[in-house]
Amino acid sequence: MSVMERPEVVESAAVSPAQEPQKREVLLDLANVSLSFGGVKAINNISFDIQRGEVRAIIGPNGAGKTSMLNVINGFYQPQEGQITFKGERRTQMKPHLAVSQGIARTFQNVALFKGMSTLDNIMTGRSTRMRQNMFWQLLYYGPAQREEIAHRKRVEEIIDFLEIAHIRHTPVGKLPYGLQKRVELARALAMEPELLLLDEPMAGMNLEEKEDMSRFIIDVNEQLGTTIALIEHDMGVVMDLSDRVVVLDYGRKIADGPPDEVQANQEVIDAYLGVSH
Amino acid sequence: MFYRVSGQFKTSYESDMALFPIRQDAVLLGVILLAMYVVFPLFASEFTFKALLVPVMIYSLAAMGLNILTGFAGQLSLGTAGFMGVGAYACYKLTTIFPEMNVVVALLLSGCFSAMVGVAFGLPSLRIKGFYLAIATLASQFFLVWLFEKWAWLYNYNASGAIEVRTMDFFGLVVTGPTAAPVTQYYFVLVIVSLITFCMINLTRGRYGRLWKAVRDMDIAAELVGINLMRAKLSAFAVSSYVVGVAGAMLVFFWKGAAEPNLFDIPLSFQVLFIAIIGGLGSILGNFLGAILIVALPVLLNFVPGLIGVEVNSATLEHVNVMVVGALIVGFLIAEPHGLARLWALIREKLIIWPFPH
Amino acid sequence: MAPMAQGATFPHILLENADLYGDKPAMREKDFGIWITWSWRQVLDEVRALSFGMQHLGLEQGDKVAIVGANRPQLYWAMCAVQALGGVPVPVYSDSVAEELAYVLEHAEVRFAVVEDQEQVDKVLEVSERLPYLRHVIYEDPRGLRDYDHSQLHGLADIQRIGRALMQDNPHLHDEWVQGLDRQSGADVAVMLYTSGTTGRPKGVMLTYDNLVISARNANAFDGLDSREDTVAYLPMAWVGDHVFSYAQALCAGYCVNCPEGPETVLADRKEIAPTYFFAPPRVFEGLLTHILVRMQDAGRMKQAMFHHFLKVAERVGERLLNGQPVSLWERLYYEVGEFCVYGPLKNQMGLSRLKVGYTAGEAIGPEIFSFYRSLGLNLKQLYGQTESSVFITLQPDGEIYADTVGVPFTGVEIKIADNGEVLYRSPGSFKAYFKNEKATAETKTEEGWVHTGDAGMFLENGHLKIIDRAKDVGKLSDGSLFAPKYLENKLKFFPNIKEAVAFGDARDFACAFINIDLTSVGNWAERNNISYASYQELAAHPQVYASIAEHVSQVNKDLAREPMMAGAQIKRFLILHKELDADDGELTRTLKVRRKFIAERYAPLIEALFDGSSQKHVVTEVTFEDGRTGSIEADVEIRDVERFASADGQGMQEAAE
Amino acid sequence: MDALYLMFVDPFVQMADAPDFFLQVLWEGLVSGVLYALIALGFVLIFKSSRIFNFAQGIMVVFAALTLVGLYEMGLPAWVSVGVTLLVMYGLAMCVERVVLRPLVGQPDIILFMASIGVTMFLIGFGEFVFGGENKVMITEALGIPTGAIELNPFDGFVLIEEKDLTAVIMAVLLVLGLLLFLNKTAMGRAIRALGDDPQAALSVGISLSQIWVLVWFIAGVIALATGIVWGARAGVSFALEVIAYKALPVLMLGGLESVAGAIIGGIAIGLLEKIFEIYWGQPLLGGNTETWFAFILALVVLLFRPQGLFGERIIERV
Repeated sequence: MSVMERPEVVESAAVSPAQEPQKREVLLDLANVSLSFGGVKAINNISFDIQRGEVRAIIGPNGAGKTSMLNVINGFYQPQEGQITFKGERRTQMKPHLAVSQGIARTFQNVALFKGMSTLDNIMTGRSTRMRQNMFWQLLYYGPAQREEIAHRKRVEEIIDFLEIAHIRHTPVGKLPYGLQKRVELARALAMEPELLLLDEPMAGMNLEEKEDMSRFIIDVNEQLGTTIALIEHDMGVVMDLSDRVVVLDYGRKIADGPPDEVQANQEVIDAYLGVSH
Repeated sequence: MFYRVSGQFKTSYESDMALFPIRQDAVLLGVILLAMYVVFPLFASEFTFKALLVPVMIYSLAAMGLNILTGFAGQLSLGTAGFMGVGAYACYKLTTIFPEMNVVVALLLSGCFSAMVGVAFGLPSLRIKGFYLAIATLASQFFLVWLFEKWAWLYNYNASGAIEVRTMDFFGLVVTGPTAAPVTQYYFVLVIVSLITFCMINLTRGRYGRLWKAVRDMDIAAELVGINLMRAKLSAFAVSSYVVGVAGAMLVFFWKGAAEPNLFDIPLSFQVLFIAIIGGLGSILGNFLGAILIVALPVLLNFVPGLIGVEVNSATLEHVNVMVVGALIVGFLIAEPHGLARLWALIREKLIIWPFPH
Repeated sequence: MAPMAQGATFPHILLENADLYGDKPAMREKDFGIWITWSWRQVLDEVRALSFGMQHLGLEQGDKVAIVGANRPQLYWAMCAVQALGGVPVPVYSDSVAEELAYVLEHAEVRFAVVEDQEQVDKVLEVSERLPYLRHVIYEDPRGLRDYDHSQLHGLADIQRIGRALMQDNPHLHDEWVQGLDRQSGADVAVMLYTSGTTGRPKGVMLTYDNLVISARNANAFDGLDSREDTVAYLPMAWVGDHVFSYAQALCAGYCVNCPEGPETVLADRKEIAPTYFFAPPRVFEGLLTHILVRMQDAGRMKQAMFHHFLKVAERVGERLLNGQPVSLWERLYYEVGEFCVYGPLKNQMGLSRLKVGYTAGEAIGPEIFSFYRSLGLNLKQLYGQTESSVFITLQPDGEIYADTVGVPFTGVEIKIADNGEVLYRSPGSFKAYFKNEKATAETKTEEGWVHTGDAGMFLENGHLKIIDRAKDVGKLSDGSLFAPKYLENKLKFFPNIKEAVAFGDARDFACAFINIDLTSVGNWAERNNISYASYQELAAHPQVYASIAEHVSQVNKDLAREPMMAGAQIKRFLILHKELDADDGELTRTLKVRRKFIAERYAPLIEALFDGSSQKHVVTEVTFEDGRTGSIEADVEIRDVERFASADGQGMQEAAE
Repeated sequence: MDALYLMFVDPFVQMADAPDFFLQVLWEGLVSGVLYALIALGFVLIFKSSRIFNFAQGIMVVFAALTLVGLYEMGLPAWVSVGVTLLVMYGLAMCVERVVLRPLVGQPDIILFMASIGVTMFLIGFGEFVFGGENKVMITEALGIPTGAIELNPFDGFVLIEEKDLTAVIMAVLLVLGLLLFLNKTAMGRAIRALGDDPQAALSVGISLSQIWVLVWFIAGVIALATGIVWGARAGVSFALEVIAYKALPVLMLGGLESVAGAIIGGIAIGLLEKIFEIYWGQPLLGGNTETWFAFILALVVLLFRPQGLFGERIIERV
């Protein structure tokens, strides 16, 4: 393009957060968290934090306690020991549905969609916590309930557009191929407008093309919506590409924590992975 | 074939989320309503009102209530009749304690009592799941019937132990008791059933419908997307029991005229459950289809022996009826486990894509 | 009927439409699950805001503005906004590769580019060094563009916001804008459309407002189109057809243009809208018909029988009804039964339930396919036109439909046939000139205003024009009879079993043809008849396949014999090619048109064999596989003779097959 | 205070005052409990092998008894009637497998459950259609079941033990022992037991699912016949008996749907407790007839504290 003739007219969009090197706000902090079932320690004295705006990967061999970690973060399991601080507030007893209203949403390792509902309805359930109209208006439907429904439908349609699933809007999710189900699940999580998004193996069981799509969406979510993401993933290539920082678990302990390349070179991490048959 | 969806495009979410996004459905409903409100009252006989139309309406409503709980929220209940009984007894007590109370008000209020009882018996659903819960609902069934029998205050210490509906009027029009005209009662039932159906359709297609279905399909996931399980389940119990209670009150007030406790025993629960299942779980329409089938079947069976020239006594006919219903249930479950509503959905789908086969 | 707008330029007409039609829908776009609708008033508001915004960015009279993207309302608005400022929009094929895009943008000297999304932004930025005039790029969809350098890149909505703010600050702006419009005249260039051109670089066809407005108004009058119509905008915006159907005619008649959600949802979206005015190239109609027949094959016997029975009824009655010919009451009633059971539902499935008039053009459409649609009661017609003529040269008037002609000269169009058979026309729609290409202009448009179409054609007795072939392809057999290869090939291709055909015969003694069978269609047939085959090659060489193709060819000959000018060029010998013609091997263009010359060179031995009378020929052919590797296949290709027929007037071929 | 006394003190005073009567109550409760346990056992077997919550189990009891008596009334000798009834039960098992299970395999639980209710209805209708709807008397004597009574005199009191009840208990114990032997010692039995946990492994033994289903439903039929005989001997044979079928349900809640031991222990516990409650609390305080609901409420309360039932494993929910 040639030389500019006029001064810039439109305020240019803010620079991507990824380009800011300085220290950022800690969104979630886990301190000395332990969790056990019966006598089995699933998580053993683990501490790490998640900073606002980053993509944080949690990796480790099978049975390392990764999913348990997510379950602790969103209140599905109560850790026996340790402190969890979210948005600067220390959390005590907590129910999963409250985690959602505080701004934590997640997807699941094995797709956990509502099989009897359409894609649209599935995503709409993600808006449940934000819907206010009471039973009376719901019975009448027309009026406040309808207005609310439409307002949320608009939000959901934006997400549908964002994740490019418009063509399956009215398909029952049970009939969708696996890759798309994963995407619908992501859509449902996004519908909760979370500040922290937990993704449990978002690319498990996908082919290369689907993985690429999903990676793109995760980056888009992080960059365009500014959502902080914590993800568990087995595909090392994906982890290295996507994440800003990586924490490595093994047998419920934390064995490494840091930028991807650093973690990749860590001897203990290599050992842990080699110890697991591949 | 009849369905020509081409050209029916939506320019707003209001129209996209309308009750009948496809025009032909609305037309069809219009025709049905016309038949119900105009044609039947003009031509139906007293027998038709008493033996077919009113029972179909009332059973449909009861099944609808059950369907909210079982079909939408996934909580299997075997105790429907007990809650119907609560509605009936509540309505009876209300109209005797407050004789001036309008019968419609009493009817709609009595649902509140069954809703409360329903919530109380729904509390275990927070901890108990699946078949265990189904059996637990039987507890309410047996306990409530026992209560209707033993708590004489409920039936105003009648020597017979039964409740009898006195003659009541609605702004001068006699609507209950032996002197009420069947067509009046029919209209009453029809209007109330229409209203409640409208409300239930609204409820199930909106936020509550989604809450319930989410709990039904996967309750853990529902909790993790922020749904308060207690609220979702108990609301299902409350709404379901309310509707069931009103159906129970109508059963006594606009149809039977009197009731003994054992009317609300387990066979009625099963009758309603059959209707819901044969009609189709998770469907509002299905309740009506199921009720038509279950109510019409014995009436039709009555005619069969006459048609083929065989004399059969009424007891045998009764036995055959039970047998046929049993066989029908199994047959239906095999042919279309998702009920008549699904069958209609499939037919409708076929009509929409006609002439293509799929 | 409401009065029509009278303005001379599109912005004028828009201004009038906003008054005339106000809140009636002007545009719809399927987005976020519903058809978002803009009324004429809203469109005016959007266009005006965009116009001010672009003016603020520095758009001046005479500036060329590239429009790149799929059919989005915003891009149509951009065209109008540019025109309102005296600029010239240059729609560009959005699927063109960067190199082609660069050429057009460079040649057109565009100063602005209004593009759809990130993909197009990337393409434009990639070639921006070659575009010295380009100042600003405006995008519609901001997705993925957040981190781009925004010094010369702007969101369309942002530009509109600036425009609206300016309008608010300056109440006189609107009046100034209208005054600006009044300074323009119908003779100004409205748009520049680049024709793809089979040879050489694309040429920029300059069409004036008069060209477009008069043509559009005539066309609307011709078919009685008014503000109640709906059309679907799904063909490339850079193509003159879309420009006329979705822009010029829509503005002039005040009807609503509907933009589908995306290319993959066109079918579903068309079904929802059910357009009343619809254009599609023949291949779309062919595809639809095949789709219908394939889907019906899975139906039960009863249903199939009913379906085909009623199609037969339609064949007998439908077209006569449509043409207003006498039909007995019984037949009429029976046709209504068919309408209920079959035709109505079929039209519903195709999204053509509300069709008032449909057009097809560009290539010849198979007569069976054409009459199939017409027999269902769809008023499908053919037209003949090109970019240089603002589309319309000839059209078929209602009631005068012949499958093999393209209709009578359009309102205000004069046509003459040159000695070599080429069709020339002179019309209010004929273009002003090619941009920066006087040589080409002079070659195409004579001093008197006659434009060379490059097509050979003839007028039939009924006054309808029949197009035979590209003028330059038409040749003569050695006995002097006319040989029009494409005409023969099209006739062959109307058979579903034949996918591609290449005819040879110029300066030869007789005509011959290469045939490519349609693997889907013939494969289906083979499956039903338990004929197993491992490859295209094997299936192509199967004697039964040969037999059925030979039947097709002789059927074509029979048809040809009935046509006085064509009877001499019946096909004497043919062969089924041992491989499918492939764009990867250079045998087809990327738009899947046959590259005759290349094929003639590549398969020279086969052509020789066709003409020297041998019955078999061994060949080795190089092929390129999908992954880019090359290899070769060899085969013994059988050559067959076909029966030929005496022409209708008793002359021509006497000798039977050898 | 009176109420509190009546509820919390008086019943125990009564028990201590008349220990012989208490023993009698216990015995009655035990006999019912054993029968509940038998029916529950039929449920458990079927649930383990085919994941069907077989509502028809109770009706099979009545159907078997009705068939037996009906056949006898038609003139067949008693023991021949038993044999034929067994054949009928086998036929029933085959029909259920062919007509219900096979077409519905893989459907959601609730559908199978509904199907079993359908079977229940059908059996009621069919039984009444063939053998008539009126009450019948069990052919106790013809089968050689003793009808006398044994008097015991513990605590200087008086306890009456009817011999047919004793027979019932003995028969039940023998039946359970035989069943346990079958389940634990034979390949078929082990396959059935394994079916619940690991269908693939069970099938690898070489027994087809259909065979297992037929067998299990037949065993359930045999149990039903035995139950029908002894219960019929006590209460007569009619479809009013189906009430006892419902009694097996709280037993299942307590004992767990898949636990054989749970069914036995739960059945006896419920038999005992509901009898005691009825005699010492129900009749004096609540107007009696509390047996219709007591078991359910008891099971409900227990489940509220232990959702997995008395014999279930603690469930850890995973996502």
